[in-house]
Amino acid sequence: MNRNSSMFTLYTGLLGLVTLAFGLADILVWAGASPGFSIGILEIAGGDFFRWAWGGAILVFGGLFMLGSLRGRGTMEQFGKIVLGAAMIWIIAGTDIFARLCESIPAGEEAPEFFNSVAGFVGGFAPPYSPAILLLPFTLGIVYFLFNGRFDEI
Amino acid sequence: MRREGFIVLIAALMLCQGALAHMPGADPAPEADLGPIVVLDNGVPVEIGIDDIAAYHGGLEGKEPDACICCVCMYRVLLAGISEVWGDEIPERSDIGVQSRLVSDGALHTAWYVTGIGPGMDAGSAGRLTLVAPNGSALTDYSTQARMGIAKNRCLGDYRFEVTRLSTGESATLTLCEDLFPEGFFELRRAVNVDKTATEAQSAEFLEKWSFLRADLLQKPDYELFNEIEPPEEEEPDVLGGGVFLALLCITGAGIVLMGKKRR
Amino acid sequence: MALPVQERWDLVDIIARKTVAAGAYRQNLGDVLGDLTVRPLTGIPVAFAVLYAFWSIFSSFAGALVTDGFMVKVFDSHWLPWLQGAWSDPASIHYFLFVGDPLAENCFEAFGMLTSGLFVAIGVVLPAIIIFYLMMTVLEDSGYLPRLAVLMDTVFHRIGLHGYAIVPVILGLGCNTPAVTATRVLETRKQRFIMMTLLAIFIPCGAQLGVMLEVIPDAVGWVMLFLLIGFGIFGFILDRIIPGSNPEILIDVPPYHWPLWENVTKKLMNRTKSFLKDAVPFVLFGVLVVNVLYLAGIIGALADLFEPLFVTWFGVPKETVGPLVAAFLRKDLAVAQLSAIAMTPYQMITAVVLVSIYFPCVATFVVMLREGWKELAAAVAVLVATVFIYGGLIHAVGILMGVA
Amino acid sequence: MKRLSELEYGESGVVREIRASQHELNCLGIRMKKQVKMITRQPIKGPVVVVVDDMEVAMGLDTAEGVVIETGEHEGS
Amino acid sequence: MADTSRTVLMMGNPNVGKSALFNRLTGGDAVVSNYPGTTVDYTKGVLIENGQEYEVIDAPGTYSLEARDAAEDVAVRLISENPGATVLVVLDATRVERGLYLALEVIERGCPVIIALNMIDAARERQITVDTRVLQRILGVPVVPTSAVSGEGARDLAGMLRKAQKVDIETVRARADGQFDTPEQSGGCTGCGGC
Repeated sequence: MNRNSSMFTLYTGLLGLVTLAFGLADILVWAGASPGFSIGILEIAGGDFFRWAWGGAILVFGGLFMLGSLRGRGTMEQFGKIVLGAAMIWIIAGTDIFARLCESIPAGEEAPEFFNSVAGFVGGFAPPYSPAILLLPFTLGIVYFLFNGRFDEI
Repeated sequence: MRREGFIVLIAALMLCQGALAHMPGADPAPEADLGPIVVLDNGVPVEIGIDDIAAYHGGLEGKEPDACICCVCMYRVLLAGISEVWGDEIPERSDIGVQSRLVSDGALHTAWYVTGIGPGMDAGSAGRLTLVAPNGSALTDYSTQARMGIAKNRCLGDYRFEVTRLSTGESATLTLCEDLFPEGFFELRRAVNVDKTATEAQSAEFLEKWSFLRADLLQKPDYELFNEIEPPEEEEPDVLGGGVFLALLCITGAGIVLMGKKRR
Repeated sequence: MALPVQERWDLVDIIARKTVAAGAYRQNLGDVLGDLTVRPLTGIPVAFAVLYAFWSIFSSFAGALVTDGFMVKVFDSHWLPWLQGAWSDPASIHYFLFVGDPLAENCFEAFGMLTSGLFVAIGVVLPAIIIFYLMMTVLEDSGYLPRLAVLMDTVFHRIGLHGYAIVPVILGLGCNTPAVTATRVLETRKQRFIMMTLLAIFIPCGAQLGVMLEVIPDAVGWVMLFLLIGFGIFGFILDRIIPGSNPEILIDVPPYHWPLWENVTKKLMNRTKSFLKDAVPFVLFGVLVVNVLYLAGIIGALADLFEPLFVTWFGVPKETVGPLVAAFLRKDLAVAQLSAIAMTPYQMITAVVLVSIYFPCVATFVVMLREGWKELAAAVAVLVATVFIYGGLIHAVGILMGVA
Repeated sequence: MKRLSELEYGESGVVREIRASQHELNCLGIRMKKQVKMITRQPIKGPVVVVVDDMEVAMGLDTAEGVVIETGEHEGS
Repeated sequence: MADTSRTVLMMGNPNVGKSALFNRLTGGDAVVSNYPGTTVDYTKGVLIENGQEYEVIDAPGTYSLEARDAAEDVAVRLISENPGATVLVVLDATRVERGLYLALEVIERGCPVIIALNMIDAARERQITVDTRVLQRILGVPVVPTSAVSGEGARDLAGMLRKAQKVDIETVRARADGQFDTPEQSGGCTGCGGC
């Protein structure tokens, strides 16, 4: 149990740090530190205030919540903070995926038909992805704990 | 060169502008989202936008800044030609060679301004501009009269350009697509600008078609302007990448739902 | 036969003691999250995240998917050409009223009752309303709204309201008519009056939001910012000048629970239905009336009359008078009309803010009348003053920033 | 003895006196001898949120100042 | 409103699920939310039970009959305007005390009263048990546990509507103090949950 707990702490700590870093990167790119970049399947486009400055700030808070959970003892409250931090990631990633979904269903303004081809639709979900979407698989650990009620053991 | 340019300038100012220049009564040019032409002037990058060209051309004509069809056309030629020949590199001014069968003032001024040949510019770092007669031979007489003679019978074939990288000899030929020009454009042009036999209705019609053409030149993508430039490949959607993502999403989603159900 | 209050409570205590047994209650995750989302340090970021999600989903769904993806195509490349071809006699009055401009290439600029009117109502506003009410329903059924109310109370208490005013405000972002009725959750007449007036003036309805998102997506942020600032400033002023008390918030904060699917869909259906019933006739009718006014030359006369005010005081072109008259019938449509007028971005922002703070739509008027005609008259007076002052203020800000 | 508004986060106590808007507070479960626990105080004179009988109640700061609490490990009613 | 005896007025604290219960009873579509004060106007619906037609009115939530805001005012006005109506007081099983206060006030007004102990499932989840039988005995009115969310008890409630009782508050007090008035209770079963 003890080992489990320290593993989980390490995991949330790392996740929190990465989230925080990604959030800061979003804001910095928006602020003009870089014209936007894309490494592998990661892309930070910058430009749009709403998506990158506001959305980035939410990621920053998500990271801070997770890091904040490392301090203190109250187990439920700690786990609540972790869940809240993960929820911030879910919100950003969820809206990003939803936006892709909404954009890839219609065929586009030029095309005469209404619906996109299947290939076009599936292709709409191709990489690169925003940082929040990339963080998504790493929050699965939290989901696992959420469903198993294991937070008592932390 | 500079002296010659100067003479041409004065000639242009003095002579009738019928065949060559401005379009009186035309609307202001529509907004265009064109990137600047970037060239190196002795190693220093210079950005040239369509507004700079318009100001220069207008200035040489002693008028308001004016982006006429010929300016816009040459601007697009240089923009497209440079990217064809140099790719992502930024050309040195002196390395740019331009051949043009379009001999109007607008085209001439634009090419001057970009290659650095024009009056008031550093001849040391200038590129090379060759005007070409309809028969294919290089024009030797750049005087306005000589050019006007050619310009009288302007036709589609005159919109033929070649941009050359002088240091390597690489070059790209660009010709304008036929369907850009409204029907009867050249006949109208001749009637209105050269022969001056046009009725008022014809003038109005020409003005409208002229504005239309300029808007197209300003706004259409390269591949719709030039025969030589292929439209960009319809970007093949990355079905594999998207598919992997969707599959992962569905599997995880289903897993989470199942886990939630089981727990209940 | 009535007991004194205290005795009644004593009786309650006795009965409760005999009937209710509470086992050891274990706090669950929902409770912890409930606490965390109401604490300022964690709650405010969460509120921002919720707002982000709200707006992002709203614009993805209503903007990208339904309106741009399908409705624009349906209306511009199928409905409009068909109507223009099928309707006889392009020079006639009925053509002008119903189809509008025979040369128009899209439904936004045709301004006929069956072109712009129908497009705005069905193509733009309806999807915006549906997605708005869906999210709003999920938000309220989960129990987040009271927590937002607590977080907002700090601000709202300064402008003579209390946090619970967030309910009519959020409802008002959908449609002002149910929001006016919802002001009944506020306690004193002063609070209700302030809320109603601010609602009518500074809260753009879902219809308007949808159209703004469609025609001036870049300026929406600025418009909202100006409205928000105006909401604060004028709320503060109204709180100072209106007599009456401003009781504090005192509410239950219910625990979170999952929204029930059937409840959400049912509520969504109801709200959408009542919106269709109230709004669509107004949009269609509004276009008709505006077209008739144009034909009768009344709009031209009004434009001449108000030109000095609009041009010098608000700094917007005189063509905006027409849309402002139309705004009385339907604000969303007015925004669509404004988009067709050539002006600078700042003028556009000013004009759209003016439309928003200008008269509420007729439907809102009717509901406000139901809440009391004296309040309505006072609200109109406040409104006229506000339009004048705030419009000038925005112009002044623009001059100071060098953009007007 | 403390005012309700002066409780620390997570601190609990027993209601001893309600000075203002007694009826409204009673209706929301804040009554004499009830155990209350502070959840949060909003900054800049914002409202406070307390738990009574496992139910959260939010109230304005002035209201909370009118409630007198006896802290320490006392049993509620 | 010609025959007020067939009118059922639903009263209760805010956010105890009155509207949801109303929908269960009448198949109507009152608006329901998880925050107090959703219903600010009343909604009417019709319930037919055993051939008897009831007009059901869903009043805005109120903590007491001394109105605090305009919505509560609507509720208080409703009870004054329908003097003969059966009042269905909806209690939240997790917060019985608060609801009881309102219930007592309504009883004191001399209305025929029936009590729905709503959100009983939430109470179970929170391990709160309410002894319905004792509550019924003390108050002398039918008490029906319901859950508007799952629909539990809604039919029972409809069947019990005709058994609503007028009670004297003094007898309630007496019974609460321990003096159960047995003969009256055991004789005619007024619909206690025990039968």
